[in-house]
Amino acid sequence: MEVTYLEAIRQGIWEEMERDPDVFIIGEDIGVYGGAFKVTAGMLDHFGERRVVDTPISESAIAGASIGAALMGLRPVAEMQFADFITCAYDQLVNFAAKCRYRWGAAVPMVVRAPSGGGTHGGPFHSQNPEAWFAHVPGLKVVTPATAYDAKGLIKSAIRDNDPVIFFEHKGLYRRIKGNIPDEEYTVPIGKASVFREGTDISVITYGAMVYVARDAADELAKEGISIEIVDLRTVFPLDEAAVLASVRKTSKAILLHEDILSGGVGGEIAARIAEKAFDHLDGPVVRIAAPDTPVPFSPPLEQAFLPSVPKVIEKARWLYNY
Amino acid sequence: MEVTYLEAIRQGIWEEMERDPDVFIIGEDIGVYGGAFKVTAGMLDHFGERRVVDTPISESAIAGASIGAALMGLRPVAEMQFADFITCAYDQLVNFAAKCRYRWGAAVPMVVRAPSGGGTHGGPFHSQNPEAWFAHVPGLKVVTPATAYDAKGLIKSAIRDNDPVIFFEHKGLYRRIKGNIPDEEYTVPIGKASVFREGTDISVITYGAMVYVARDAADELAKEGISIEIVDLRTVFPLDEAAVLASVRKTSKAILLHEDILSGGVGGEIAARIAEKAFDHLDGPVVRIAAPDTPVPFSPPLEQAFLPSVPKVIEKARWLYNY
Amino acid sequence: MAAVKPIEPPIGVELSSNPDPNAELAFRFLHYLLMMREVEDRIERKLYRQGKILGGVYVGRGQEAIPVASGMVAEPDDVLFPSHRDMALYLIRGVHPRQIFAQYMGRIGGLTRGKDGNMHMGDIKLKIVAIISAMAASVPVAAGAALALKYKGKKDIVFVFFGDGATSRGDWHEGINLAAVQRLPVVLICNNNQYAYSTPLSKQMACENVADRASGYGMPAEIVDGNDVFAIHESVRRAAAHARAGLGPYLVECKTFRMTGHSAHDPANYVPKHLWEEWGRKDPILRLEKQMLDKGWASQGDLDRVRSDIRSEVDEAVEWAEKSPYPEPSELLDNVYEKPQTDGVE
Amino acid sequence: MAAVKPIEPPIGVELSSNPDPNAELAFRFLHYLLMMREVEDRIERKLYRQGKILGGVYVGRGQEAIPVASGMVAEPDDVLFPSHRDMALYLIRGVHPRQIFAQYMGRIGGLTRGKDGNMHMGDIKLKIVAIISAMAASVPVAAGAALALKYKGKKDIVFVFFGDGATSRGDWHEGINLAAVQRLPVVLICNNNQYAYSTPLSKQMACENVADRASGYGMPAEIVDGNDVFAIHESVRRAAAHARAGLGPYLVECKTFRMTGHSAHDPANYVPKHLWEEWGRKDPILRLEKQMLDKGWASQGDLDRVRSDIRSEVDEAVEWAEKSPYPEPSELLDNVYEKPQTDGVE
Ligand SMILES: Cc1ncc(C[n+]2csc(CCOP(=O)(O)OP(=O)(O)O)c2C)c(N)n1
Ligand SMILES: Cc1ncc(C[n+]2csc(CCOP(=O)(O)OP(=O)(O)O)c2C)c(N)n1
Ligand SMILES: [Mg+2]
Ligand SMILES: [Mg+2]
Repeated sequence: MEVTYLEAIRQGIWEEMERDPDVFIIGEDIGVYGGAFKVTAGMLDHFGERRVVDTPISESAIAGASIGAALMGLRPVAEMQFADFITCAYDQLVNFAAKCRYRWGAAVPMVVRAPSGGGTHGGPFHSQNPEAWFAHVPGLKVVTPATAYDAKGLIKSAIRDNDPVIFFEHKGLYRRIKGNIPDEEYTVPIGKASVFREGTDISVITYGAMVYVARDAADELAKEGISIEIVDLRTVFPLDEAAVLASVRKTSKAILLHEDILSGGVGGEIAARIAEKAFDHLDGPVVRIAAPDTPVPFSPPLEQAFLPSVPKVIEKARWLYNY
Repeated sequence: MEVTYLEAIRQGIWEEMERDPDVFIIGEDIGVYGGAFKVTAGMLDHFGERRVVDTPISESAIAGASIGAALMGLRPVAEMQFADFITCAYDQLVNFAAKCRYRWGAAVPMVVRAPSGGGTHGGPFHSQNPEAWFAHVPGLKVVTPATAYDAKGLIKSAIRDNDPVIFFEHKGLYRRIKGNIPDEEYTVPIGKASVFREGTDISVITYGAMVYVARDAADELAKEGISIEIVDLRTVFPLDEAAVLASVRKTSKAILLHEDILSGGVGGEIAARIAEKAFDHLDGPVVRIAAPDTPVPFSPPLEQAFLPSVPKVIEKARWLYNY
Repeated sequence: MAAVKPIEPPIGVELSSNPDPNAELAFRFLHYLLMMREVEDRIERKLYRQGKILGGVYVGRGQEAIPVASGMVAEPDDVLFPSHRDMALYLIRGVHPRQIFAQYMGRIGGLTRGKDGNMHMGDIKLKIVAIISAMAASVPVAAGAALALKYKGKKDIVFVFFGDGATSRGDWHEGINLAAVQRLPVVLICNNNQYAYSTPLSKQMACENVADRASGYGMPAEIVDGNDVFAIHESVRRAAAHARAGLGPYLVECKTFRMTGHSAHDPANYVPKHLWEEWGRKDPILRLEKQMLDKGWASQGDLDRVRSDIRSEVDEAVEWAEKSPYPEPSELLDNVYEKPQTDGVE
Repeated sequence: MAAVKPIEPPIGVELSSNPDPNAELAFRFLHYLLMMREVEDRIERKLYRQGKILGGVYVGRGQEAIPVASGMVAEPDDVLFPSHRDMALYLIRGVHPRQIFAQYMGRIGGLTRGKDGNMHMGDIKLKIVAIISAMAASVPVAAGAALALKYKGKKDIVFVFFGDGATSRGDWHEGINLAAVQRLPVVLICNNNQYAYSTPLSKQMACENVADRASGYGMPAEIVDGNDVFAIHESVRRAAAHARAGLGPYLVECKTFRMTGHSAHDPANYVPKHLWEEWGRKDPILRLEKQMLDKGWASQGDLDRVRSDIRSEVDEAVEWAEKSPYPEPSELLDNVYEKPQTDGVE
C-alpha cells in the first residue's frame, strides 16, 4: 500500500501500541489535536487518555517523565513539537537517559520523536537539524529515516529497542514523500545503512531529505555518464561504518551530503572515518556538501541559498569525477 | 611572573573588571566562596555584590540573564560550576545567545566559563568535554586554552569580544600547569591556533589538556628521530583552518588528538577539512586519537583506560611515521 | 539612547476636547486596539490565505487590550519583551505597519531583513527584544536586562509578556526566581487565554490562577479582566510603580480568551462553541467603543473615522511592503558574527 | 519483583520489651540514624582523608532523620529517588555498608562496579533510582516513574528527595507541575538545610519556605522539624497516604541544617559559628537517644550496645570493601548499549 512518510510513522506507532500495552505516547497537543503535524491523529480516540498523555509545555519534563516511565518498564514515545525545542530537554537526554545503563545497569527504553529540517519557511527555530548534538552522546541512538518504508520500520525498531532513541522526522518529507509499504508487519534495523542507489564512480553518503537531492543530482549526472552510488545512513549514531567504507572502497570517491550545517555536522565524522580507514582506496579528496555555518534564515531566497541544492551536488560531483 | 593556569584566568577576569565597569561576573557560589575552584576568589571583597552576582541553582537563568544583561550593553562573565551543567542552559545558549545578532542585529557580548575535562575522578558528570556540543552552533565561539599564557590572553579577548564565547577551562590544568606571563597587559586572539612545538614528520593537532600528552609523546618520539609538530587549536570554533592545513602541508601526516570522545568530536571536523583540502599533501591516513564512545567512568583504572594516553599517541605516531 | 516617541493617534487626540482625562486615553487605546486588530486581520485572514505570507502566523485577536494597556504604561526607555500575541507593543513603540508587513513577507523592509519571520522581531534601539520560539525563554533574559538597568542605576524597568502555557517552562520558574531574589525591576504580564495551542488550563496547571504561583517567589500579583483596557492599565501602572520603586517583580495576570486558532492553520475545533460566543461578547474593542459612546467621549462618526483612517493606513502599508524587495541571497552569510565570517562558509 | 526486606536492627528489636509501640520504632530509627552517621563519618573523616576515597564526598550529617523517617514509611515496592544526603534510604532498602564503601572506593563490589562514584548509586531491583549530578533532574523522572505505577494500576508510590537549592531548577518546576496536573503519586521530600553549597536561602529564594511554592501546583504541603525523626515520620505518613489515595503529589519540607561542609573539601567558613552551635544541640540522634532514655524505652547500656555493634559492622564492611577488586580496564566498554558496542570504541 502506498502511504506518506508521515502516515508510515503514524502506522508504526499505532501498530506498536496495539502490539504492546506498555507502549504509550506523551507530548504537547498530541491528544485531541493529534499533534502539530497530525502524526498522532486518532490515537486518543482509539487508545484513550491513559496511553496518550497530553502534557504542559515542559520539554524537560516530557523527557524526564519518559525516562522515569521507561525505568519502570514502560516504552514511552515522546514527541517534541518541533525538533528545535529538544534543546530544552538536553540535560535529561544526554545526561540522564543516555547514561543510566552504563552507570548502574538500568535500561531506558524510550523514543523521542523530533520533527526536524528546513525548506518549510520555518525560520531559525522551526527548521534546524539537531542530529549532530546527539550523535556525540554514547548511550543514545540517533535515527534519521528518508523513506516511508524506513520511517515505519525504524520507528517500530526504535520503540522495541531497549536503549533511548532520538528519532528525527524530516518535516519536509512528511507529506511530500510517498512509498509502498508491505501489508504484513516488518521492521528496519537500527544501525544499518542502505544503498539507496547503486553506482560505481562516486559514493554520495547522506541521510534524511538530502537523499532526494542526491537522487535528483544522480539522475542528471547519469546522463553525463557519471555513476553515483547513494548510501542512506538511516542511523547516524552509532554509525554503520562498514557500509560506508564498503561503498567508498568500491567507488574510491566520496561526497558527504547533509542539510545540517557544515562544521561539526555528521559529515565530518564520516569523512574522518573514510580518511583514516579507506585512505588507500581514495582517488580524490573527501568532499563535503552541507548548509553553511549560519542559523536557518526565514526569507525564501535566503533559505534557498542556505539549503544544499541539486546543482551544487552536480557541480561538486563533476569536479570530483574529473579529479 | 609564573602563575598557574587557574591564576592566569583569575587575573584575566580581574584585569578586565578593573578596566571596564560594564564587566561583571555571575554564577553559583562565586562570591563569598570564590567559586567551586576558587577562580573568582577575592572578587566579591574587591568589586562588591553589584559586580559579583551569586545566583540560585539555575543554569538556564544564569545564561539567560547574561544574555539580557549583554543586550543592555554589559559584559557578563558567567560561570558554570562544572561544564557538565551547561546542558541545563543549552537552549538559552544555542538558540537565544547564538542567534540574536543574525536574526535582528543585536550583539550579545557574554562569556560562559565552564570547567571541563577529566582525570580528576569526577565520574560521568564532572569530567565531560562538551566543546563539540557548541562547536556546531554558528554565532557562538568556543575557546579551549591549554597554557597559562593563553588562558589569560584568551579570557581577556573573550570578555572584550562582541559575540558570545563559551570558554572551556580544563580542570586538570588548573593547578598542574604553570607558565610565565608578562607583567604588562596582553591578549591572545580568538580564532587563531598556535604551533606549540615545531616539527617536520607528523602534525599532531590538538587542544586543551591533550597538548601535554602530545608534548610528552613528542619528547619520546624525538629520541627515535620522529619529529612531531604540535598545533594547539586554542579556539575550536570557528576553526583556524589555515593553520591546520599549513602544518599538514608541511608534514604531510596528521594526527587529531582530543580528550573528548571520538564520534562527533572536534577531531572529525578537522580530519574532514584535511581530507578535503590537503588531500594531495597527505602521505598517510588521517589518524584520530580520542576517548572511546562511552560516558566518563569514575573508577581510576577505568578512567585511565578511557583517557587518551602518551603510549597510545606514541604507538599511533610510530605507525603513521612508518606508513 | 534617544527616547522613542510613539506614533500619535491624531484623530483621537484632536477629537478629545472632552474634559475627562480618560477621554483622550480612550482614543489612544482605541487607536492601537484597532490598528493591531486591523494589521493582524490583514495578515491572518488575507495575506496568509493569499499565500503572500509564509510560515507560522499567530495573532492576538480578542487579547489586544493587554499589549495596548501595558504598552501605554511603559515609558519609552523601559525594555519590552513581547510574546507572540502582543503586536500593539511594536506599534506603540513606533514600528510602522509597513515594517511589520514586510517582516511577515520576508522582505528587507522588515525588522529582521528576512533573517527571521513573523513576531520574531526586535530592535535594540527601540528597546524591544525579539522572542525566540521557545516559550518563556524571554523570562530569564528579561531578568538579566532588568539586572543591567539596576546595575547602571537607571530607573527604567522591564516588561515581559507570556501566556498561560509558558508558565509551565522551567525557564519561567528560574527567571522569575532570579528576578525575585535579586529584586529586579520586572513587570510580568501573563495573557491567560485559557489555552496553549490545543491544551486547556486543566492540562497545563493544577492551580486555578497563574497568580497562585506568585507566593512561591514572594512577589505580589493581581488578576485583572484581560478584555478591559482601562482595568489592565490600572493594574499595570501599579505593577510598574512597584518595579520602578525597586521592590522587585510584580505579576499581572490578564484573564482573556484567544478568539482564533493557535495559528493561522488551526481551526481550533477543540474549543467548545459556547466559549466563542461568550467571549465574543466581551470583545475589548466593542467594549471600549460602547464605553466611549456611553460616556459621550465620542460619537459613532468619530469611531467610524478612526476605523476608516486606520484601514487606509494599513492598505498603504501593505502596498509598501509588497514593493519592499527580498534580501539578496548573499545576505545569508551576514551578521553571524560581528566580523565577517570566513570559516564554515567556503 | 520480590519485596526487599530491610536489615533488621536485631538489638533494638529484641530489647523493646517495652509495651509502647514507639519503643520498637525508636530502636529502628536509632539503628539507621547511627548506621548512616557511622558510615558517612567513616567516609568523610577517615577514608577520604586517607586518600582511599576519591572524587566528591557529600554527607548528611545532622539531617539523617529525614531519609530515616521517610525510608521507614516507604513500602518495599515504592520507588525511591534519593538525593546526595540520603544514605539511610539505601541502608533501609537492604544495601549493605560493604557495597557502599566499595562504591565510594570505585570497586566492583559497589553498586555501579566503579562506573560511577559516591551517592550516584541505584538498583532497579531495589527500586532505588540513581541521581545524576544535575540538581532536581530526578523530579521529572520521579513523575514519570509515578506515571508508570499509575499506568499499571499499582498502589505503589514514588518518593523523591531534594534540597532547598534544587528547588530553583527549572526541572523541579516542570516535574512537579506535570505530577500535579496528572495527579501522580509522588511524595516530595525537601531537606531545607538553609544552604546550597555556600549559598544561603536568602540568595536562593524570595519566599520564606519551600512550602510556599506548593500553592502554585495546587498541592498540599507541610513543614516539619527536620531533626525530629518521629515528627517527620508522621508527616511523611500523611503525605504517603495522600499519594497512595490517588490525590496527587504532596510536599514535606523538613527544616534542618547541614552540620558539615558542602563536601569533604569544604570547610564552610561562610557559615556563622552560632549556627553550628545552635543546630549541634538539635542533633537528631542525641535527641532521639534522650527521648528513649526519658521514656524508659532504653538504658544507656542499650544505646551503647547499638553504637558499638554498628561500629564493628562498619569496621568489617570497610575491610571487605578494601578487598573488593577494582574493575578490569576492559569493563570500560561494557553496558553503553544493551548489545556490545562495535562503533567508536577501537
Ligand atoms: C518550548 C516550546 N515548546 C513548544 C512550543 C510550541 N508552541 C508555540 S506557542 C505554544 C502554545 C503557547 O501557549 P501560551 O503560552 O498559553 O501562549 P498563547 O499562544 O496561548 O498566547 C506552543 C506549545 C514552543 N514555542 N516552545
Ligand atoms: C544543575 C546543577 N548545578 C550545580 C550543581 C553543583 N552543586 C552540587 S550540590 C549543590 C548545592 C545543592 O544545594 P541543595 O539543593 O540545597 O542541597 P544540599 O546540598 O544543601 O543538600 C550544587 C550547587 C549541581 N549539582 N547541579
Ligand atoms: Mg494561552
Ligand atoms: Mg540545601
